[in-house]
This record gives sequence, structure tokens and C-alpha cells, in this order.
Amino acid sequence: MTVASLANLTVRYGPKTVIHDLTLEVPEGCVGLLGPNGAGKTTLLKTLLGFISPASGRGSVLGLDVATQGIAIRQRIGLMPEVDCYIPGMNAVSFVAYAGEMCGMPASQAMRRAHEVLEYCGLGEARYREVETYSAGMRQRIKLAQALVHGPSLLFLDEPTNGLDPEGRDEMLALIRDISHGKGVNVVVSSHLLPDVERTCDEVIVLKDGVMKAQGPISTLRETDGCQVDVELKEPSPIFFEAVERRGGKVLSAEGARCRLAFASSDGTLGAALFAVAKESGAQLRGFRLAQRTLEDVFMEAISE
Amino acid sequence: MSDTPSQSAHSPIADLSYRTYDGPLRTHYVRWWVIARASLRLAMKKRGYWPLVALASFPYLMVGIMLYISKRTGMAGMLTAMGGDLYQNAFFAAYSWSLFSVFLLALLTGNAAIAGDTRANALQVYLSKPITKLDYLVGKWAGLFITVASASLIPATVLYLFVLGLYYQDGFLGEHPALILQAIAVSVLPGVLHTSVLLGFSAVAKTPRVAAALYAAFYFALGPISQITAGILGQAGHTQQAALASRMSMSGILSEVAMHVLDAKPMPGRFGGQHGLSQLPEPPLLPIVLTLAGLVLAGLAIARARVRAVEVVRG
Amino acid sequence: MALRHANGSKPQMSDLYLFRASLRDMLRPRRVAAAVLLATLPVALAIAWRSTTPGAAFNPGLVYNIMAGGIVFGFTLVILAVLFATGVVSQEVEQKTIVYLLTRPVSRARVLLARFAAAAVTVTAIVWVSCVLVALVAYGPADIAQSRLARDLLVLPIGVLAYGSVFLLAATIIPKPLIYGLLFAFGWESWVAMIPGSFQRMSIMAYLRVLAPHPQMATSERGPAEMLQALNPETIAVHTAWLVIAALIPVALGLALLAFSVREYAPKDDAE
Amino acid sequence: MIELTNASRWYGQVIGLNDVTCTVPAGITALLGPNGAGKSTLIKLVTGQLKPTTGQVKVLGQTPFANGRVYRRMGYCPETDGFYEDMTGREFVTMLAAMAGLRGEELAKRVAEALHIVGMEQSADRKLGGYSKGMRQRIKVAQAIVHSPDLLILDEPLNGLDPVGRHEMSELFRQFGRQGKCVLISSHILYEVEQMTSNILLLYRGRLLAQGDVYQIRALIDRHPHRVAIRTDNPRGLAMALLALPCVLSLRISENGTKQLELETRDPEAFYSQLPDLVLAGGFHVTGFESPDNNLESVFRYLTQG
Repeated sequence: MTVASLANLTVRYGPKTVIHDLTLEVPEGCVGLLGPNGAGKTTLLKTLLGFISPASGRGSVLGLDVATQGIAIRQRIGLMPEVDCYIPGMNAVSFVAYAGEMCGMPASQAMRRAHEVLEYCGLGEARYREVETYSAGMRQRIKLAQALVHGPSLLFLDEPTNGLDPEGRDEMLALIRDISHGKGVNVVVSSHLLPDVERTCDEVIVLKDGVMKAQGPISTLRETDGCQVDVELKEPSPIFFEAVERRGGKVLSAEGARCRLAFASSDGTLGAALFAVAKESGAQLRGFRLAQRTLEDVFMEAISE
Repeated sequence: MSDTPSQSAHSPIADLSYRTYDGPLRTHYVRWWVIARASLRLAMKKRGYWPLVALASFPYLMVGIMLYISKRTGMAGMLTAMGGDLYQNAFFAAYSWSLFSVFLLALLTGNAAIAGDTRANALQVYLSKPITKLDYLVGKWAGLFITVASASLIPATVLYLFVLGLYYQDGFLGEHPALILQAIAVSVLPGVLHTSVLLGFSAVAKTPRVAAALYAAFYFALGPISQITAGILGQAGHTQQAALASRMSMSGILSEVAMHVLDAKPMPGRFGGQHGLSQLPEPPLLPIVLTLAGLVLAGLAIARARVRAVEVVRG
Repeated sequence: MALRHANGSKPQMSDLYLFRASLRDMLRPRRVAAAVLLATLPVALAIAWRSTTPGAAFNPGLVYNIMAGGIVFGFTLVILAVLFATGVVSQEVEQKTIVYLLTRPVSRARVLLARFAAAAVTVTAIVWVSCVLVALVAYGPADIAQSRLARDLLVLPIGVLAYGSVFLLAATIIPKPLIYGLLFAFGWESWVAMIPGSFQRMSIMAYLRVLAPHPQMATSERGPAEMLQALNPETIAVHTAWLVIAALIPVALGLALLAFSVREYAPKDDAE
Repeated sequence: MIELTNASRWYGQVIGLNDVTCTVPAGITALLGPNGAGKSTLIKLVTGQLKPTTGQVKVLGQTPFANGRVYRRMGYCPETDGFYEDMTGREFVTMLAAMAGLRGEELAKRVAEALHIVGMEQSADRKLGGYSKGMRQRIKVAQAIVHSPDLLILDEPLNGLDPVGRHEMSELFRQFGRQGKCVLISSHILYEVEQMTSNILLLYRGRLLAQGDVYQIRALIDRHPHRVAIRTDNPRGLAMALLALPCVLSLRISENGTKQLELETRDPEAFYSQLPDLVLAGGFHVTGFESPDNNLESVFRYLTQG
């Protein structure tokens, strides 16, 4: 079942057409929404939230029509906005409980649920502190908590790892990965940090100028045809390259001790061939793997055509 | 929908990871009250709140004492110097003395109503929830209104009960059946005016400090401006417009309307005694009520226009 | 002496450029709007005054002196000086753009001097316009020469520089200079003018009153404050006023430049 | 280019930097550390916005505080987001370039060039207030490179850029590194920094934790011996063969999902030289192998989280 679907959606801000005749199915699980600045990602997010009524075409989220059932949609989804946002004067628990009450939860349920969600988001010990005193990492986590409090079945995360230090980003990515797999919550992540998307999402949608450029599971998008292999040596050694050419392989690119080779036969004896060449040329082989396109390559290719 | 992994209900180790919420949900109609109660609670937590409430109810205490003395000594004293009924004048005097502290209370609690949310981007949280812009505005208005109105409503009702107790045997209820209604109507008036206008300023300003500055400037500027225009008009001979102009400040409007609602007479030297303007006739009530309504509607309209669910993408 | 350009080079093109850029920054409509409004206040009041009093009883001298002496000198000049002089530093720090100015190959003193000059020029222009308009309304274009306009136009820029340099010094040394500036200008100065004795030598306005006297103002029966002020006979001689002002401006400005070159302006909040 | 000797700096009781001695050579150096490690304090000391409380800071041989001569050869891209909102991008860069001593026709040429490099020529004449976060970031980089400095201090330069922007800017900084300029980049996005340089300066709680080439540093972390992951269809067979090697410390086999064998060794040199013979002799079919934690992220995690 798809989480959201758009049919020939067109959205305009005054004269400017931001989304142009977009037809799209957002699958379940964790989906990455990618695109350069001005590609219409934020506008798409706002349309799916029922903030904007589309100029033409139809959109539905969780089976609810975008143009008319905005309230019902926002009852079942959670938004983690990109900017820092909090309610002035409230500490973490009362802020998250307040968010719950705004979704219709009775006060007692909201308070119980707030503690539970704060615990899950790793803010257990700082729950009684004012949100203004929170660090960048904790502010990102409280935004996730206020989006989760009413048990949404679809989560929109706008730049969830923005401004976090490495440890904070690892924890946030682990949270997103955990929530989007096996917990009955679908997640749409909009981010500029492609490796982060690679680590958490299973599928991606690439937008540019309001038009869809690519969509599909990351694994399939990254496959390369033929058999190219990335090799890492202990230190750069030209002898190794000559040995490779002698065996019918081709050096595609080399930078320092890392290089990418292409071999004609791909019948699985690649490993043995590489070890043999290494022994023959005396270079120390530190690693090799089947070359895969990174998500960045996929992204660049998708938006360039 | 992929279902959660099935654990046997009574496995010894509970799975404390994330679980969804499927408890009861309340109807949509009560959402504005959630916002109102929250802003009420926030207002009460502010440092200056309780001292200002005390300051606002102090005049009612004083009037209570004056009534007690007049009961014991039979002398109505200053309260009925300009004629009119003792009790109505008493309520009017307490009301007009507490006007300024009610304004300060509104300023302290109301400046961050919307401006605080704008600075903290809280609108993103509010409007991503299943509430409409109307819920947000009604909630904010109700929260501020209750805070401000209660500061004059509660002391007024206490004073009424005291007066009732004091004069019950003298047939007080028979003579003044409607006094309690008039007192309530009058003490609700500043709540409505301050809340609406302040909400407008709070929506316009980007930070609570600016909102407070704007509203204070508006409040204090209106006074001298109304006096100067009244002075100029008076010199030019149009006494009728001069009288009207002299009332055109926030406190002027509130006092004038309250005087007519209570049909009480002001204490001597209190309002009419402005130097040079005392001989002006009583201004007509209608234009003043219209101005009051105009200010209220303007404040609400500005607030509604400024609170936008979607920031328009510029250029 | 800090006033000499820090690295001794003659004013380069970058000084001129910096001055022009700061001037453009100061003359931005949003910043100037409030100042222009303030400048038109005395003019509007003068017009209102002229239109409401019948022809004969209208005494241009009295009107000009009250408006120019009282409002332009006493109020507009001071408040604009405070706003713009403290704005030279605190505006940049608040906007977090100070970091660009501090990491330029231009010495900090020259940066501050250029921005201060731009502020002084802006304030002087506004106050001049206000004074001229008041004179036009009071005397009418024909016999404008009778008014004390010429002397005022001379003393106004000196007043701007005097107040400006003192507030600039405040802005470079103490946090929240705007509040203390206002307290000094409207609290201390008006209070000092009223009590007898030589306290008034501590207020800049007293010297300015000596340099650009507005006699009729003292005799008008305005209110209690002015009555008290009239009781205080002018004991400061004109040449001492010139001397004090001439010493005050370079000293305050020099100290401000020195303080700016030495102090650290990196925001402390992200102390990580 | 940059030397800190026993430099420390604190604000009241809050310690920013504590007795750091380090030098930043030509080429790209990555300044890393968790929040609160003292990165921006170090940058403020190097860019002469702060004076060290103890020790001294030398940039291009001079003390940088309010020192015009240093700033002539230094480009600084601050992390703060403060701008003159009513200026256009071109006016902003032009003003800062003029203050750097450029004049007349050369000024216009250099400004246009800088705007072209960061890809902002077409929207250069719009007001800064209307710029998106990415465009403001590009303007910040433009003003840092307009007077062609030899030294570039970049505080989170890629913050707010979209993938295209990140790719272009990373390429630009790599190019500066190759030209021999000294580039100090502070960033939290480790995999992006790893593509630009392997020379790191790691701060932790105000102290210098590690400095130098990240892979050499990895080898020195003996708490976590060198790990190798080998993907083969017969992990158990290969594991038995590998046990014979003395340098192999521990082995872990995972057979469900990706068939993989993970081992730890104290002596990578010996292991890597013996591996080819062992695989060829045993006729094992290996589809790939690498050291999973021989990258900046693992080094960062091992050093800061122990």
C-alpha cells in the first residue's frame, strides 16, 4: 500500500509554478526525498501536510485527500520542521505533552505519552529543563519527540541531522532507522546529506524544478553493469597497474593508493585474479570490492539529464 | 501497514522500544481551550503577574473600606459629591483607579502571546498539528482575555458580595437588581479591548520586547494626542468635537463607556478636572463605543492576517 | 596618539569606500524613517502653533526659540546622536556582521572612524533640515535672517560631534550603551540643569546653550521645569564653552578608537 | 603557516581551549571535534578575534589580533549567519574586497571572478535578505577568496548547501589545497572532510587529542586492533585456514544474510602479505574484503567515545 500518492499535481505560489504536473507514489518504510535547492521539496512537504491546496491535480496521504482533509491528515502524521522551534517558557515534558493535547489527546494521556516518547528519544534526564537551554543535538531530538507524541503513522523529517556533531548524528540516524523499521511508522526524510540518507532510507525520490527525476530502492539504483572493482593498495605502485593490464584488465582511474579497475570476465574468479596479480607484482593488496555507484553519483546523474 | 513484530504477550522481557499511541482522542472543538489553558498557565508563571493582580484589586479594597465607613457614619463623603447613586459611583471609582494596573498586567502577560511564538518559530509546531488557524487565534485570545479580565472581574465580584452583605437589610437587592450584571460587564470591558489590540501588536512585532514597546507607545501616545487635539479644537470653538477628542485615549474610552454602563458620576477632580477642559460638555456615547469596537476589530484583523500557515516564497 | 592612522598610510581609497558604504548603510530608509519623523515633529508643532494663533499675536522669535532651542537642540539632536552613535558599534555586533569588519586589512581605528563620520554626517544633515524648516515656518522666507538660524547651524554639528563622541566611547566600553546613553541625556543632563551651582558644567547641553543661546525661551512661562532652569544664571563664559567642547571631542573620540582597537568583540555565547 | 604554542583561552570559568600546541601546514587540514571541544575558540584565536589567555598564536609569523598585515593574506568564512540584509551580494563582496585594498578596475574583475567561482553571478544583484541559506553560504565563501589569500579559515563552509553545492565547494577547496594554500576546515560531516584530506586536528574538551594523518593515527589505536572483513561464500572454511596465521587475534563468522568473516589482527603488515598465498592455495572464492573501521568516522568514534 502506498503511503501517499500524487496525480498530475501542480502547485503555484502566485505566478511561480513550484511543482509541475507531478505524479508520484511514496512507498512504505523509510523514503529519502532528495533534490537541489528550489526543487520544490519543502513545497511538496507542505502540500502533503494540507497547508497548500494544489492548483490542479490530486494528492492523497494515507488515503485522505490533500485539498480537503488537511486536519485529518495532520491528525495522523508528524512533522519535524527544519528550523529550531519550541514553545517559549515551557520545559521539555510540558512542551511535548502540550503537542499531544493539540492532537486531541486528553491531558493525562498526553503527559504519560510525553515521558515515554522523551525517554525513547534519549532526552530522559533533561526532560525537566527549559527547551531554550537545550544544545543543538537535544533540540533536534525534542522536535522528533513532539512529532511522535500522538503516535503518527507517517513522519516527515526535514533535515533531521542538520547542525549535529558526529556523535549526535549517529544517534539521530539510529533513531530514524529504528523508528522506520518494524514499528508501524513510515518516514519521509528530506536531507542534503546523501550518505545519511543512504544509511537510513531504503528508497529515494529525486526531484528537480518540481519534476520527478528518479525514484526507486537505493540498492538497485546503485548497481553498476559490467564488473568494475575498487582496489586499495598499501601505497601507489605502477608495477601493479602493468600486471593488471597484462592480465587484460583496464585501469579506469587511480588516486594515490586507491584505483578503479575494469575486468572483461565477471565469472567470479575476480578475487583470485586480483590476489594473483598482487603476488606477482609484490604490491600489498589492502582491500577490494565490487564498484558501486554512491548515492551522490546517482543524484548527480539524475539531476543532470 | 507492516504490523509490529508479534511478541508473545507474556514474554518475560517486555519490549520497551517505540510503540504507537492508540488511546482515546477528544473532539476537535475543544482544541482552542488547550491553547487558552496553556497560555493562561504561562501568564501566571511570569514574575510580575501576582503583584500586578494585587495592585489591580487594591482600589476595590479601598472602595470597600470607604463604603464600610459611610455605612457606619452615614456620610456618603466624596463618592456622591457629583450626585448619582452611591454604589454605582463606588464601583466606577474602583474600576477607573485600577485601569492603569490592568493595562500593565495586559502588557506583561500579552506581549509574548504571538510575538514569542514568532521568535521561537512555534507556529511550525502549532500549525503542523491538527488545529486550524482559527483555533490558534481563539485559543490565544481566550487565554489572554481570561488573564486580563479576571484581574478586575474577581475583585469586582468580591466587592459586590461585600456590599450585598453590608446593605442587605436595607433592601439593597430591591433597589439595585442589575448592579451585579453592570459590574461584570464593566470589568470585562478592559479585558476585551486590551486583549484584542495587544494581540494585533503581538502579531506584528517579531519579538515580545518590540510588541510591548509598540503597545506601550500606542497607549501612552494616545493620551497626550487626544488632549492636544481637544485643546486645539476647544480653542477653535468646536466644543462638541473637543469633548469627544478629549476622551479618545484608551483609558478615556474605557472610563466613558463604563460610566454610561454603570450610569455613575465620576468623583470630583478625577476625570473631568483636566485643567482647561473641565467646562466641556458630556460627549455623545455612540462614537466612543464605535471607536472601541473599531479598535477591537482592527486588532483581531491584524492578528488574523499576520498568522500564516505557509510562508509565501519570495522571488 | 590613536587618532593618527594606525599604520600611518595616507587615507586610501578604502577609507573613502568604507565611508560611502557606511553612509549608504546609515541612510537605509528603515533606519532613517524614525529619525525623519522625529525631525518633522518640531516643524509640525510650529505649523500647528502658527495656524491656531491669530496673525498679530504670533511672535516668530518665541516660536523659533522654543522649537529650535527646546526641541531640535534639546531633544532631536540628543536622541539622534545617541541612536546613531551607539548604533555604529552595537548595530554591527547585534547583526553579527562585526566579524567581517574586524578581520579586514584596514586598522580597526580607521573602520570605526569612517562609520562614526558617516553617522555624524547623517545626524547633522537631519538636524540642519529640521532647524531650517522651523525657521522657515516661524519667520517665513522673507525675514528669515532675523532668526538665530545662522549661529544654530554652526553649533549643531559641534553638538553632534560632542554628544556623538561621548556616546561612541560609551558604546565601545560598556554593554547596552543605548540605555545608559538615554539615561545620561535625559536623566542626568536635565536634572543637572535644574540644580544650582557648578554641577551644570558636567552636562554638554549647558555648554551648547551658551554657544547657541535662545534668550526668549528662558522668559516664557512654560511649566515648573523651565522656571527652575531660568533661575540658574549662565555662569559659563563663551570661551570656556568653546575650550571644553574643543577638548571633549578629540579626547572622547581618541579613547573610543583606542578602546575599539583593543577590545575583543567575538560573541561569548558559543563559548565552545 | 599557523602555530599555536601552549595556547589556551577561557571565558570567565568556561574553558574554551586548554594548552594546545600544534602547527597547521600548507594544504588542507580538517579541524574536528564534538560540540564544546573548542573548535570555534581555536578559530577565533587564529583569526585574531580573541587573544589567548596563556601561550601564543602565530599566523604567518605574526600575532593575528587586529593585525591588518595578516588579514591581507587571510580569507575567513565565519559560521555566523549575520549579513547586511539590505545590501546585494555584489555590493557586500565589493565592500569587503575594497577594504582588502583592491581598487578600481581590478576590484570589479576580482569580485566578478569570485562570484563566478561560487556560482553566484546571476543572483548577485539581489538583496541578501532574500537569499536562501545555500546562497548566503556561497557569498560567504566568495568574500573569503576574493582577495586571493594564501590562508583560508573555513568554519562549517558547507552548512546549508545542497548536494550540488557541496560537491562544487569541496572541489574548490581541494583545488586550493593543491595550489599549496593553507586551508583549515572545521566541519562535523566527517565523510565529506575525509574526501578532501587525511590530515586532521582533533580537539576534545578543549585539549588537542590527535594531529596528523588519520590512517597512521588509526594504526596507533591499539585498544581497537586492526579489523578486516572478508566476503566469501565459504566463510567457515576460510576461517579455519586463517586460524593458522599467528597474527590473527579473533574471528567472527556471520552466515545469514551477507556471508562474511570478520577478524582482528595486531600486525596488519604480516597479515596482508600472507593473505594472497593463503587464499590462492586454498582455492577460496573471495568476492571482496576491506578494513571497515579504517576511516575517519571510526577513528573519531574510537578516540572521543573510547
